[in-house]
Amino acid sequence: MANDSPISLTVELGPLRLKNPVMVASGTFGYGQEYAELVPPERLGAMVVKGISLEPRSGNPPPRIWETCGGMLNAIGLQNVGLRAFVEEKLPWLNPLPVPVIVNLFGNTVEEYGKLAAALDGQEGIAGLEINISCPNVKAGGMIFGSDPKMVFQVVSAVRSRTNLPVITKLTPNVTDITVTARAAQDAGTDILSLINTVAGMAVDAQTRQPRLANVVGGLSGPAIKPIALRMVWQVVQVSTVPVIGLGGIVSVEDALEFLIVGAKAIQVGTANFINPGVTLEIIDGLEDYLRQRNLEDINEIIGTLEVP
Amino acid sequence: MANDSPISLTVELGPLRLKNPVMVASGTFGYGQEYAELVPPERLGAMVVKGISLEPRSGNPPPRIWETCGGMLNAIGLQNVGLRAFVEEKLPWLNPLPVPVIVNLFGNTVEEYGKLAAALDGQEGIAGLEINISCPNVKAGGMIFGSDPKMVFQVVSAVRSRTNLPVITKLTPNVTDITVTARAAQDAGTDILSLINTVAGMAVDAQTRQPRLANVVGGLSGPAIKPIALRMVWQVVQVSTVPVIGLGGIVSVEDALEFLIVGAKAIQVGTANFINPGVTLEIIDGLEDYLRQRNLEDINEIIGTLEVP
Amino acid sequence: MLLRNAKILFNNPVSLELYHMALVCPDIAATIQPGQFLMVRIQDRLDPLLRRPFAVHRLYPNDPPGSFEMLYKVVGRGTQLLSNMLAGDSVNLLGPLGRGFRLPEEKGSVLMVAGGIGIAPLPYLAETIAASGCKGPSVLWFGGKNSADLVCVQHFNDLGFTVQLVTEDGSEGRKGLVTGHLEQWLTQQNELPGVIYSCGPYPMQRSVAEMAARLGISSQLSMEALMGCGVGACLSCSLRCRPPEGTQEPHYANVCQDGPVFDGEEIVWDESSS
Amino acid sequence: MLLRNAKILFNNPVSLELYHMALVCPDIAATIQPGQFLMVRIQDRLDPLLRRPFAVHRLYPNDPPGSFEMLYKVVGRGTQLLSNMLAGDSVNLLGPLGRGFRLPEEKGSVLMVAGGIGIAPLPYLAETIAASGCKGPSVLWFGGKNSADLVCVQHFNDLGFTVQLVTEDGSEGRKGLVTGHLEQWLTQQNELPGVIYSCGPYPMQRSVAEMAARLGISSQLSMEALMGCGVGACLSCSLRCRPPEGTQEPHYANVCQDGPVFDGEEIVWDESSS
Ligand SMILES: Cc1cc2nc3c(=O)[nH]c(=O)nc-3n(C[C@H](O)[C@H](O)[C@H](O)COP(=O)(O)OP(=O)(O)OC[C@H]3O[C@@H](n4cnc5c(N)ncnc54)[C@H](O)[C@@H]3O)c2cc1C
Ligand SMILES: Cc1cc2nc3c(=O)[nH]c(=O)nc-3n(C[C@H](O)[C@H](O)[C@H](O)COP(=O)(O)OP(=O)(O)OC[C@H]3O[C@@H](n4cnc5c(N)ncnc54)[C@H](O)[C@@H]3O)c2cc1C
Ligand SMILES: Cc1cc2nc3c(=O)[nH]c(=O)nc-3n(C[C@H](O)[C@H](O)[C@H](O)COP(=O)(O)O)c2cc1C
Ligand SMILES: Cc1cc2nc3c(=O)[nH]c(=O)nc-3n(C[C@H](O)[C@H](O)[C@H](O)COP(=O)(O)O)c2cc1C
Ligand code: FES
Ligand code: FES
Repeated sequence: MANDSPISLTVELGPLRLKNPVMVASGTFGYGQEYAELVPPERLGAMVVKGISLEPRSGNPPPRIWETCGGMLNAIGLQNVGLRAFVEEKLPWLNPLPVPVIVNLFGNTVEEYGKLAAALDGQEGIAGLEINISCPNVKAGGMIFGSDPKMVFQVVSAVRSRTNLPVITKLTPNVTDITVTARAAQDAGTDILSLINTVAGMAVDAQTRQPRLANVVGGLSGPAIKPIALRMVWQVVQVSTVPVIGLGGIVSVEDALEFLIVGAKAIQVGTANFINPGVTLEIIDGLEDYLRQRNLEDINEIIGTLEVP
Repeated sequence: MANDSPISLTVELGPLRLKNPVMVASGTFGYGQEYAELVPPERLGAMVVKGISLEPRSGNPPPRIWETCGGMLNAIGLQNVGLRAFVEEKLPWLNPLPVPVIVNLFGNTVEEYGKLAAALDGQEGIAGLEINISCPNVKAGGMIFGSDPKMVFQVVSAVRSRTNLPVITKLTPNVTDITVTARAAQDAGTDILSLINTVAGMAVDAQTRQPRLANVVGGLSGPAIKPIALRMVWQVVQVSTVPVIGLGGIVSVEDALEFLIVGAKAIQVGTANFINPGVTLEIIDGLEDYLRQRNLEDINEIIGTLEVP
Repeated sequence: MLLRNAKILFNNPVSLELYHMALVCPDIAATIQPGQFLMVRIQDRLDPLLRRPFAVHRLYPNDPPGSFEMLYKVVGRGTQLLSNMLAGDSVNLLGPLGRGFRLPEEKGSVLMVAGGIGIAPLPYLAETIAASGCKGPSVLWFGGKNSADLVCVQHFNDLGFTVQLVTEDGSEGRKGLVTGHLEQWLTQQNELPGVIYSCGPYPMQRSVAEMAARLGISSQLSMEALMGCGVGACLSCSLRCRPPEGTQEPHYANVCQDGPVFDGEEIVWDESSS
Repeated sequence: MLLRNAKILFNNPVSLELYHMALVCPDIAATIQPGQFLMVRIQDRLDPLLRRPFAVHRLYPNDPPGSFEMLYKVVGRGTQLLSNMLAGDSVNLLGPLGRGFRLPEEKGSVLMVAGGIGIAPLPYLAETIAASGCKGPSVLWFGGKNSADLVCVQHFNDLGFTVQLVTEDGSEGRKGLVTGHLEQWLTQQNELPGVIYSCGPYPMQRSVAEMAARLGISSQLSMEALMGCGVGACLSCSLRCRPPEGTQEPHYANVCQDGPVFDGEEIVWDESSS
């Protein structure tokens, strides 16, 4: 546990200042209430809540998840209560919490992203918006927004122009060159980049010859994807002029440190919350211990210090 | 073990006929000699040998591998004995084996691919060529051939026009849409597609703050990537007119079946050879058992039978 | 909701595939209700990655204090690993989770239906009902593939239950599916039970719910789903339920949070048997 | 090369981090040479994924027949898991692998140098040399961080070795690094040893090789590398060696196949201490 040492875990991500770099990832922590008995929200650097859309969405039929070696596939289908219920039912609980709340959002069209941003801009208790661009663009025949730099630019511009809140763009790993979409988001005015979202994957039941997910394809998360995530964060950090949040497969303080060392200013923990709900607290304490053991006082002395031979 | 049942595991991949669909993947089985005491080469459907280039290559400095959760990163740097030593020293041992030997090849330029194909075309004891397009194109500033459909087309065309051997094109997963590169290879006349090669990844030692691999970035293989590989094979099978070989993370007969069920005509086993050198034999026997339990006689009754709801 | 390491008191095979595991965890034992469940982390490892959901089978408040028992069936990697654990080892528990069974309101008669490992949560429920002073006649209909599935019957006898056994292969009790015999039996009763509690495979649950609806009996079904978190955070454990008035879209409840116990009438049954 | 399940006879801590594990595997025991190694699959699981390389520490042809011992240090996940295994459990072995030590040609004197867990392969080598009838004086220089590292010294004494101990903290024997004291000692000897066998951390191996070269003694060093396959198939265990005559490119040998034992002169030493 933190003792009264002079150690500072504070990080600044452009307009966003966090008391520590440990956030929880969208879709893996509900609206914070679900884990509140075990993880006091105020301990966290920030909390990203489940992605919301303009209208409520019922999501995909089950089965929606499948466990794989070191990972899990999910195809929740973006089930969410929708903007109105979020503002009326969830925000009043979130608002008074002494933790920055980031709202993850997604739309079926560029316009929907813009509308969501505008609607949330006025709300109290929101510290920032995270744009989930790993969603099918209904106008472009279901193609994923996040894989086309032009669409990324449009979506981020639409959000940027409708809000004064800090804007985080969350990149999908399912692209040839993630620095291209990172640049597009940057050019459109994102304040921060976060990566990675899940990697598209699939599993089959060899006995029944049916897909394990009703949706056939789902998103792979968990420790299996950590090497992929870390590589992409490192690539983006090298070309990006805005701060980067790293995530994908983090389950321990060592994992978190790897992302910080390659240059992420903060990290998010997703799937690991399911396995070990106390993991974020352990990481926060572990970062302090790491600094203390090295006689360092500030987490920023670690960030971006990878020694490439 | 196989008994004298009427079960047939024979598969036809265009011009390539294999007595069973279980191959070993390039770079994970040496030249077959290394495992010959444990795995009689003649039991295998086919053997893909370590990738060769025109000139010998000394590879990357160590460390070259790192274990991750459910996977391993490698950055061997394409170390190989080169065309001449391969033909003079390795082929004489491989030639008499009663197993189809596939030579995996790669170049630094399109011309090098063509030259290699031409040089191998005349050799005895080669059942086919597998083009590794996951290599940096020195002329295009080190960009990976396999991520650009135009370069894929050029490389495959160069090989195709210089050989009468069956040509397999091995696709990289590090692309936005693998069906695009699959189509490019097909348009250039590949007989067969194989996928996936490794997924680019990275790991860091949080204690020393150095990358785990001297090359910083490496290729992720092993069970961690299986869901990604299976999804890509399924995507390619749906649009491809040529047979597909599936690989990536296969460690068991269930894994192999998943690939066959989504439509791969054959599979390759890579990293699993290191963990369990007997794995290919277990998979071959396991496929027979699977058919026998279902009163089926031919592995082709399983291939491509995924029941999508 | 608590997160606790709990020591294994014993982990004994009951039949080829079934194990009793007793654990000590006083503060979970003090609060968990019949039908609620725990998410168990099998070991301190990342493969298998996810926790596994299990019910409390029996509670032993005093023997030793704060101990309870799970009954589990070895079906895959996780339960295989669980079965290898030894007395003295620990597992990590997250719980109590979900909404359990509601106790019968009137002191009427109680019917329980179990299919296979679906027996797991029922002894604790039966004991709780007995302890609550319910005096009505109680019946358990218990079906299995064969006689090896039909465990802890004596315990229900001791609690005053009439136990009706059914096996698919006829190796014990009546032969066939439990739901077939149950329906026949129900139609022969003068007085219908006040409530049906049921736990078992999806097709059985469906039959029970439809039978209960036809006969106008209320049913409480403990349902299963693949679970990521167990606490309502990940939305993976969906069960299709009746949508709120006025909406058309399919409505998915979270088994982990809105259940695992559902009223039969809430559920929209699926053609597939997943 | 064999692939075998081998039963654990015992798995005992020697010090805080060091364990002796005895295994029975007659056909591997019958063929493995000093300095060769085994790739051990820790358990039937995918995490950790890769096998781990270990040397044979001692061979017990008769007690029981075909048994041998490994000495290992707990440094990470794999060895941690290994240390949890119990007598009666099995591990899966791939081996014998690699090229071991060449026995001394003349019956001259033998010098062995060990750093920390580098002691592991030397008792089996020492016994084999002794059994081959070598009568020359034998010396072991053994360095560790502290006295807890200096295990199985008595055994070398019994084989007639003069044992010189060095610890970094001075808790036993001389204080400092083994290579410093060794060099001083060597320069004081009237007769130099015929061969140096050495196993230990990279910087120590480097010092030993350079020292041997300066003094004109041949050295055989057992080297370590991260390994994928252990059999020469994956090319991950590279060690930079002197290129064949006439070539310029860096030349990498496979530690698993061309080693693990290398002549000191073959190796091109790296500035880093990886
Ligand atoms: C609320 C609840 C209570 C349960 N109580 C018990 C109990 O008391 N005793 C008991 O034996 N079983 C119980 N189950 C079922 C038990 O959770 C599964 O049998 C177990 O998770 C299988 O794990 P595995 O690794 O052995 O199987 P695998 O098939 O290898 O597991 C693969 C994945 O599927 C999931 N899974 C597989 N079968 C089921 C299932 N039937 N229900 C939910 N998830 C499943 C696993 O959790 C895992 O994520 C309960 C399930 C739920 C939802
Ligand atoms: C030929 C050879 C013989 C060896 N003999 C012995 C022995 O008899 N006793 C003993 O205690 N150790 C020996 N080692 C070292 C031993 O293999 C490592 O300590 C062990 O692999 C560490 O595994 P881990 O999972 O505990 O460590 P981790 O650090 O968690 O392992 C991570 C990865 O690094 C590899 N690794 C870590 N340290 C080493 C190392 N020093 N050498 C090679 N790979 C390493 C692991 O195999 C694994 O792939 C030998 C190494 C080699 C190459
Ligand atoms: C069940 C589940 C639901 C998710 N929902 C969302 C979401 O609504 N919006 C979003 O941007 N990402 C979502 N994600 C992705 C995660 O936020 C995260 O990017 C990903 O899981 C990788 O991190 P991890 O490996 O730590 O889980 C979801 C992930 C999971 C596992
Ligand atoms: C050590 C190693 C070396 C490899 N070398 C080659 C190679 O030379 N050519 C090639 O096409 N693929 C090479 N691969 C990729 C494999 O053939 C295979 O595509 C990949 O490992 C995924 O399969 P797996 O998960 O079963 O290992 C190599 C993989 C590994 C692990
Ligand atoms: S298991 Fe996560 S919401 Fe139910
Ligand atoms: S470990 Fe594979 S070649 Fe040496």
